[in-house]
Amino acid sequence: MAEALEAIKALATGFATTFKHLFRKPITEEYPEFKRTLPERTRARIILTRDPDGGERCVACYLCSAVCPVSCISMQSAEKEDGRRYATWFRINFARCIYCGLCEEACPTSAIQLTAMFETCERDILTLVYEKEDLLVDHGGKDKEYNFYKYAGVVTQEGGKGEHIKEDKPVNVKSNLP
Amino acid sequence: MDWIIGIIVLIVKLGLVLVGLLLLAAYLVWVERKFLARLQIRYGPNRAGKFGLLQPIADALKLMVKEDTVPEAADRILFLLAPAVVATSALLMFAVVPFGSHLTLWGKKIPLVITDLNVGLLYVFALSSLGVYGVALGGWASNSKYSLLGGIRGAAQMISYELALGLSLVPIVMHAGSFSIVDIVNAQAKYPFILLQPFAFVIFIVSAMAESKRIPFDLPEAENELGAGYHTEYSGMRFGLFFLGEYVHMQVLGAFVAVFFLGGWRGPLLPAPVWLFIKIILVALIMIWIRGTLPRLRYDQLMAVGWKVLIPAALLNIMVTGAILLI
Amino acid sequence: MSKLIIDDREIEVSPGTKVIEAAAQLGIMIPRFCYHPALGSVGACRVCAVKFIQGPFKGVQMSCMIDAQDGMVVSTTDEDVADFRRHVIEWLMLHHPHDCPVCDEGGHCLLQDMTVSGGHGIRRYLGKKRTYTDQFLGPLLQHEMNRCIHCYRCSRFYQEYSGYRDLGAMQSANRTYFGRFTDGILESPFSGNLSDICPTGVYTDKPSRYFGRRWDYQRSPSLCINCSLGCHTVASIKYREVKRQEARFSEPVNGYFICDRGRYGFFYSSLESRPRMARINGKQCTFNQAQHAMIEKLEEIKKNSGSAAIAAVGSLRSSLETLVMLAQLCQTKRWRDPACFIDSSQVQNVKTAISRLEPQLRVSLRDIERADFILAVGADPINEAPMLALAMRQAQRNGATIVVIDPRPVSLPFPFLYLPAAPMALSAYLGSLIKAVVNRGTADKMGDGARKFYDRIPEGKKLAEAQPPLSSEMLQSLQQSRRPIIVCGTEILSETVLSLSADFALLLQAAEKQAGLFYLMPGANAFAGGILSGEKDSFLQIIEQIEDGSIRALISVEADPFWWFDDRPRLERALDKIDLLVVLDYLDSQAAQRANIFIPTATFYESGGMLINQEGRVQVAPRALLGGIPISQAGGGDHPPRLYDVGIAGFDPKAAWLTLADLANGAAQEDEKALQQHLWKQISDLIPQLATFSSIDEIPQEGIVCSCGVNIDSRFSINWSAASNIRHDSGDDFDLIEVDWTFGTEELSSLSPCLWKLERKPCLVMHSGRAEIIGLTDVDLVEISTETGSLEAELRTADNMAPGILVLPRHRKLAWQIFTPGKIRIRKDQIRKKQ
Amino acid sequence: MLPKELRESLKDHIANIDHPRELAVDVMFTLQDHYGYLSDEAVKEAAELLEMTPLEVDEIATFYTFVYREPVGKYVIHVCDSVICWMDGYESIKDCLCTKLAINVGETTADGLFTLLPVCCIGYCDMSPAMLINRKVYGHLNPEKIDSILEKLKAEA
Repeated sequence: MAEALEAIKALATGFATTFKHLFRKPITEEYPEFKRTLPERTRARIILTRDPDGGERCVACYLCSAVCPVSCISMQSAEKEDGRRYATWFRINFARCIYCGLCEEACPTSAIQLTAMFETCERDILTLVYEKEDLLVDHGGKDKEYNFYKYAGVVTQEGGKGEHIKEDKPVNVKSNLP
Repeated sequence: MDWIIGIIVLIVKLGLVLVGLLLLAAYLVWVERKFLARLQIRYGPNRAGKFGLLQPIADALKLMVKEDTVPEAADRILFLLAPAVVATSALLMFAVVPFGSHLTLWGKKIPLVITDLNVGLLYVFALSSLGVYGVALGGWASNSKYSLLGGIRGAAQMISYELALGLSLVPIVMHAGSFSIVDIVNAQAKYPFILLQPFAFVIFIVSAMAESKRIPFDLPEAENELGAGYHTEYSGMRFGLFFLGEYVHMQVLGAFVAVFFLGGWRGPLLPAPVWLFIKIILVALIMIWIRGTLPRLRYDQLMAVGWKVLIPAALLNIMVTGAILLI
Repeated sequence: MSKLIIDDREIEVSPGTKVIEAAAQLGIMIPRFCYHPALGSVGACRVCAVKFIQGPFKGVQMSCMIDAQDGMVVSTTDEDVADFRRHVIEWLMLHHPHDCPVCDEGGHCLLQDMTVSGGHGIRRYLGKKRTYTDQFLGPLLQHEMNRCIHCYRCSRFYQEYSGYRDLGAMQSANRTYFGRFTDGILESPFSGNLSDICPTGVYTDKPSRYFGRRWDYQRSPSLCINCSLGCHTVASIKYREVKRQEARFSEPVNGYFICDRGRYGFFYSSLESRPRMARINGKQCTFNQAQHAMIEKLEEIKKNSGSAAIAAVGSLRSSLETLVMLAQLCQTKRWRDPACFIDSSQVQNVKTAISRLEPQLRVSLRDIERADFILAVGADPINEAPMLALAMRQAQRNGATIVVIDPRPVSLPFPFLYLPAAPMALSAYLGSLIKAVVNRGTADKMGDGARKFYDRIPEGKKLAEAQPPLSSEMLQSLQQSRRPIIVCGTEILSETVLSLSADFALLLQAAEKQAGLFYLMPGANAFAGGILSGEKDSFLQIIEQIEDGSIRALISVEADPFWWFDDRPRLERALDKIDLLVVLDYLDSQAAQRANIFIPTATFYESGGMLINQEGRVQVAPRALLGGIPISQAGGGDHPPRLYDVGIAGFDPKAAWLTLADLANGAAQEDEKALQQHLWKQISDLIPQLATFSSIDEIPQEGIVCSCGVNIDSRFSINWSAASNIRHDSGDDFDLIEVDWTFGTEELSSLSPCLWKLERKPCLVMHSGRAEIIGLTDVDLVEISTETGSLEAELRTADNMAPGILVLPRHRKLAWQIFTPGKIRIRKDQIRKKQ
Repeated sequence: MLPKELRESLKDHIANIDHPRELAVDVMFTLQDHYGYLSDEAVKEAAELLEMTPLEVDEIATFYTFVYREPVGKYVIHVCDSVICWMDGYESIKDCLCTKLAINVGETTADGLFTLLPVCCIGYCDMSPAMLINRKVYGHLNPEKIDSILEKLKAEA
C-alpha cells in the first residue's frame, strides 16, 4: 500500500512538474532571428587557408582525403615552377561531408580548417560541391603563424637547402675537413 | 419520399462528421505539438502561419506530395491495404457517437447521431479490434524486421488491452441497462458516470491510451528501438493514413470517454456538439499531458499492467458494481 | 636443415638462411633498412636487432647478419630489442627533414612505417639538421638527399648488383653523400629500381612526381609487354590512367627488379593522342557503326572476290586471347591465315626456337643467375632484353664466365669475353666450340643422329678463316663449367644457328653438364605467334599477294606495319591497292591513321590476358583498369567536370578479341562469360599444359611453362654444308642488320615522353677500320641510298664489332624503312658522306 | 692537363699491376702534388688512367683526409684531434694556431701559405700534442714552438 502511495506521489510530482512548465517562458532561441556566436572550434564549413606570406598552404598531400570517413575530399597534386607542391584542383562535396573534423586533424600544414560557418543549405545539390576557388581564403584561419615550407627541407621560394628553420648549411662533399 | 430524405440527411451527417473529424485530427496534431512544446518549455511550430496554425495543412500537403515507396520485398497488396484499415476502422467508430439529442428541421426530427445501434458498444469494440489488423498486417507486409516486431507488439498490446477496455465498460452498461450509446448518454442525464465509476474511468482511460498506441504505450512504434515499428517502411500519404488513424483514434477515444463517463453531449448553456467537442479536447489534452510526462513502458511492464492490474481491477469493479446494484 | 624458435614458434630452414629470412617465412616482418633479399646483408642500419635467448649467440644481435642455426631461441619483441630499435630509429630520424607531406614516398615509406611502429613518435632532437644539395639524375628519378638514412641500398644495387659505376657513396661518416660525380642522367637502364629499393624518399619516381599516394592508387598486378621476357609488374592506376609501374617479385622471371624500359613503357596507354573513338574513313563514329560498316564491307569483298581475298595481321604485343581469336576467326571465315611476323625467316626462327625448347633444356631467367658459364650468341642483352643483362651480371658476380659472340658492338655492365663475329660465321664458331668441349664418345651416347652431326662438323681450314679465333680462356672455362647456359637471340641469326645452339646444349648435357638454353624472341607474345603461325605466314607474303591482286582487304589487329616493315614505299603502294583496310588498335599508329575503318581496342592493362614469354611460360595479367579517358584529360587541365553520368567518356574500346569474336558471330553480341569459356577451351586445346585448369583464374602467378611445339625430331638435323659456307668478307660491302636499342626502338616504350631523354641519337654503326678505308670518321653525317630510297644518319664507329657489318637501330626518329625486305647488303659506294 | 712525362710514367706504373684500382691513392697523391689539390679535372684524369669512373675515384678521394678535393695552402697543417692530444692540450694548440694564422679550422691564410685542418690520430701519441705539416711531424707542441715553426716555414716560402 505504501508502495502504491509512493508511486502515486511520484506520478503526481511528474505531472505537476510538466504542468508547471506550461507557465514558463520557453527557453528556445529562435534561429534565423537570433544567431548565437559559435565557439571558434565549431566544426562546420571547411576552408583552405594561406600561410602568412599569402601562399597556399595546401600541399595536396592527400592525408585529408585519406582520413575522410565519407570520402568527400578529392584533389590532384602537382608541382609549381618554384618547387612547391600544390593542388591543381581540390574538391569537397559538402553534400557528403559530416563535419567530423578529421581532415583538419590530419592536415600537416594547417591548410584545411573547419570554421563556424554552418549555413550552407542549397536547393541544387551540385552547388554543394566546392572547388578550390570556393574554399580558398586569404587568411591563416585559426593558425596564423605556421608556414610549412619554412620548415620542410625542400627547395622552394621559401628557401634553398640549408636555409630553412633549424637547418645547417648543406654538406660540402668535397670538403677537406674530416 | 422519406427514404430519399433519410439518405440525404445521412449523407449530410456523414459529410459533416467526416470533415469535422479530419479537420479536428489535423488540428489535434497542432494542439499536441504546441501543448507538448509548452510542457517542455519550447515554442512548438510557429513558422507556418500565425502560431503555426497552417502547420497541419503544410504537413498534410507535404505528406500528399511525397513519394510513396513500396519496398521491393513487401507483400504489395497487404502493404497498400494496411494503412487504410487503420484509418477506416477509426473513422467508422464515430458512427455511433451521439453529438446531441436531435434537431428539428422542417418538422422533421433528425437524431444527432449517424446511427443509433442497439449494440453500439459491441460495434465499437468490434471496430476497435479490426484496427489491430492494420497494425499487424502493415508490420508483416513490410517485410522488415523492425516492422514485424512493431506489428507483433501492436497486436499483442491491443488484444491485451481490449479486454480491460471492454471489462471497464461493463459497469456502465449495467448502470445504463443498454448497449446503445444513445441510451448510455441518456442514462447520464442527471450525473455523469464518472462519479459512479471513477475506477472504471481510470481503467478505461489507461486502456484507451494503450489502444491508441500513445506514449507511454507506444511500443509498437518505439522510435529508438524499432525505428517507427510497424510503419517504418511507409512513406508519403500511406504513412499519413497511419498518422491520421492514430489521431482519429484519439478523438474517438476522447468521444467515448465523454460519452461513457462525462455525460456525452450534455452540459449547460452551450449547444450539445460544442460540449462534446470540449470534452473531447479535454481528454486529448490530458492524454498529451501524460505523454509529456511519462516515459515509455518496458514491454514486460506493459503486459504486467494490462493483465495483472487492469483486468483484475476491472473484474473487481464489475463485481462490486453488481453487488451494489443488487443491493 | 636447422630448427630454431622465433617468438615461440618453431621453424625449420635450410642452412645459410639468415634469421631475418627465417622470421619472414613465419610471417614475422623484422624491421630492416639496409637488408634486402636481393642485395644481401651488410648490417649497416641496426634496426633488424633481435634478442637471442638461447643457442650459439646471446643477447641483442642483428638478425640479418646471423645464420639460423639449430637450437636458437629468438625473440623479436623483447623489451631490450624494442628499445634498441626505437633508439636506432630515433638516431636515423635525427636529420630527417620535416617534409613527408611533400614527399612522394609518404604512404609507402619504410622509414615512416618503422618510425611510427617502432614507437618514435615525437622528435626530441631540437638541434639543427644536416642538409645536402641534390643532383639532377635524369628524367626518371628525383634526388632528395636530405632524407637519406645511409643504408647504402642504392649504391649496393647500382654498383654491385647491376654493375653500373656512375652512382655511389662519397664522403664519410655523417656527411656520406649518395650521388654522381656531377649532375647528369644515370647511365643504368635499371636506375628506376632505386625508387623501389630506397627505404625512404631519396630517390622518388619523377614521371609520377607529386601525382598521388600509394593508398589512392589502384594497384594491379600486370605483365611487361616491352620485350619477350614477360617481367612481372605492378601497375598503379589513378583517375583512369596508369601512372606508375613498379617491379613485382617473381621467382622464376624477373626477381625483385625490372628495367626502365618496362617500368616506364606504359605511357602509350593514356596518351592524349590515343584514339578512343571508332572512325570510318577518318570520320569519328560510334563503335557499332564502325563494326557494322566493317561487317558489311567484308561481306561485300567476300562476295566479289571470295573469302581468300581477306587477310589479317596480328601482332606480337597482343594477348594470347587476341591471337587465338584471330586465328579462329580466319579459320571459320576461311580467310587467309593471319600473319604475325614480318617475313618468313622471322617466322622460321621463332618456330625453330619453339621446337627446340625441350623441357630439359629450357631455363628461366633465374637459372641464368646460377649459371657458371654463359654463351650469348647473336644476342645483345642490354638492348634486346635488359633484364637478361641483369641476370647475367649476377652470374658474373658469382664467378661465371660470360662469352658473347655477336656481330654488334655489345656492351654490358660487367667484364665479358667478346668475339665480334659476322652472323654467317656464328655456326662455325659454335661448331668449333662443340668440337673443343664435347668428344665423339659423348656425341655417340646421344644416338646415331648426334654422331653423324658430330662427324660432319667441318674441321680445319674454313673454321680457321673465322676471325678472330676463340680464345683458350673461353674454351677452358666452358670445359670446366658445370652449369653452362647458351643464350641465343632470334633476330639477326639464321635458323641454323638457333638449331645449332640447341644441339650444342644437348651435347653439353650429354657431357654431364647441367646445360641450359635460353632464347630471346622478337616480341612480348612471339612464342604464341610462333605456335599459331604457319611456316610461311608472314606479312611479306601478304604484301606480295596484295601486289598480285589476290588480297583485297586487310585487317590489322594491334599491328602497325609502318613501324616494322622494311620497305615503306612498297607498303604504301600495297595499301593503296587494297579495297579495305581495317585497323584495330589502341595506338594512333600510321596504319590506324590510314585505315578505312578504325576500331579502338583496349590496352593490355585494360583487357588483361595471357602472354607466353620466350621461355614458353604462360602468364596471366588481370585487368588493371576499366578504361576511359583519364580524368586529367577530361578536365582539360582544370578540375574534372562535375557530371553525374553513368557512362565514362572514351569507354568504347574493348579487348581486341571481343571485337574479333563479335565479327566471327556477325555482331551478335553474345554473353561475355560464354565467349570467355569458349575461348578458354580453344586456348587449352592449343596448350595441353593448361588442360588441368578450368579457367584462366586458376593459372598460378608464376605461370605455367608449356612445351607445345617442341619437336624432338629436329635434333641434330642442320645442314652443315650450308652453315659452314662462310662468305669471305671482301671488304667492299656490308651486311646491314637492323637492331633494337634499350630505348627508342621498341614500339610501345618509345611513346613514353620520359624515356626520350635517355634515347641515344639515331646513328649507323660501322667498324672503325672499315670507316677509315671509306674515308669516314666518327659523327660524320652519312647517307645510304638504295634502289628503294635513301636514309641519312650520323655515323658512329666502333672497334668491337664484326667489320663487314653495318648496324642500324630501328630508331623512332629515323625513317629507316627504305630497304628491300630480307637480307640486306649495302655496297661501299652506296654510303656517302653528307656535308 | 698533366705533363706528358708524368702521364706516361703513371701509365707505365699502372700497366705493371694486375688491378689498376690498387694504385688509386698513389695516382691521386701524384696528381695532388702536381695540381696542389685534387681538382675535378684531376679526378677525371685519374679515372681515365685507372680505368675507373670519376665517381669511383671521387668515392675514394672524398673519403681520405689527406686527399684534398679543395684548394689548400702551400703548407697544410694537420693538427691532431684525438684522445691523447686532447689530454695534452689540443685545445690550446688549435687556438694558438688559429690566432697566429688568423684563420679558423678548415681555412687557408690570405697569403695562401697555410691551411689548418684537424685530423684524427696520426699515430704520434708519444709526441703529443702533435701536428703534421706537409707530411712532416712536429711534436711536443707549445705556443713558442709553433711560433718558431711557422716563422721558419714562412721564411722558407
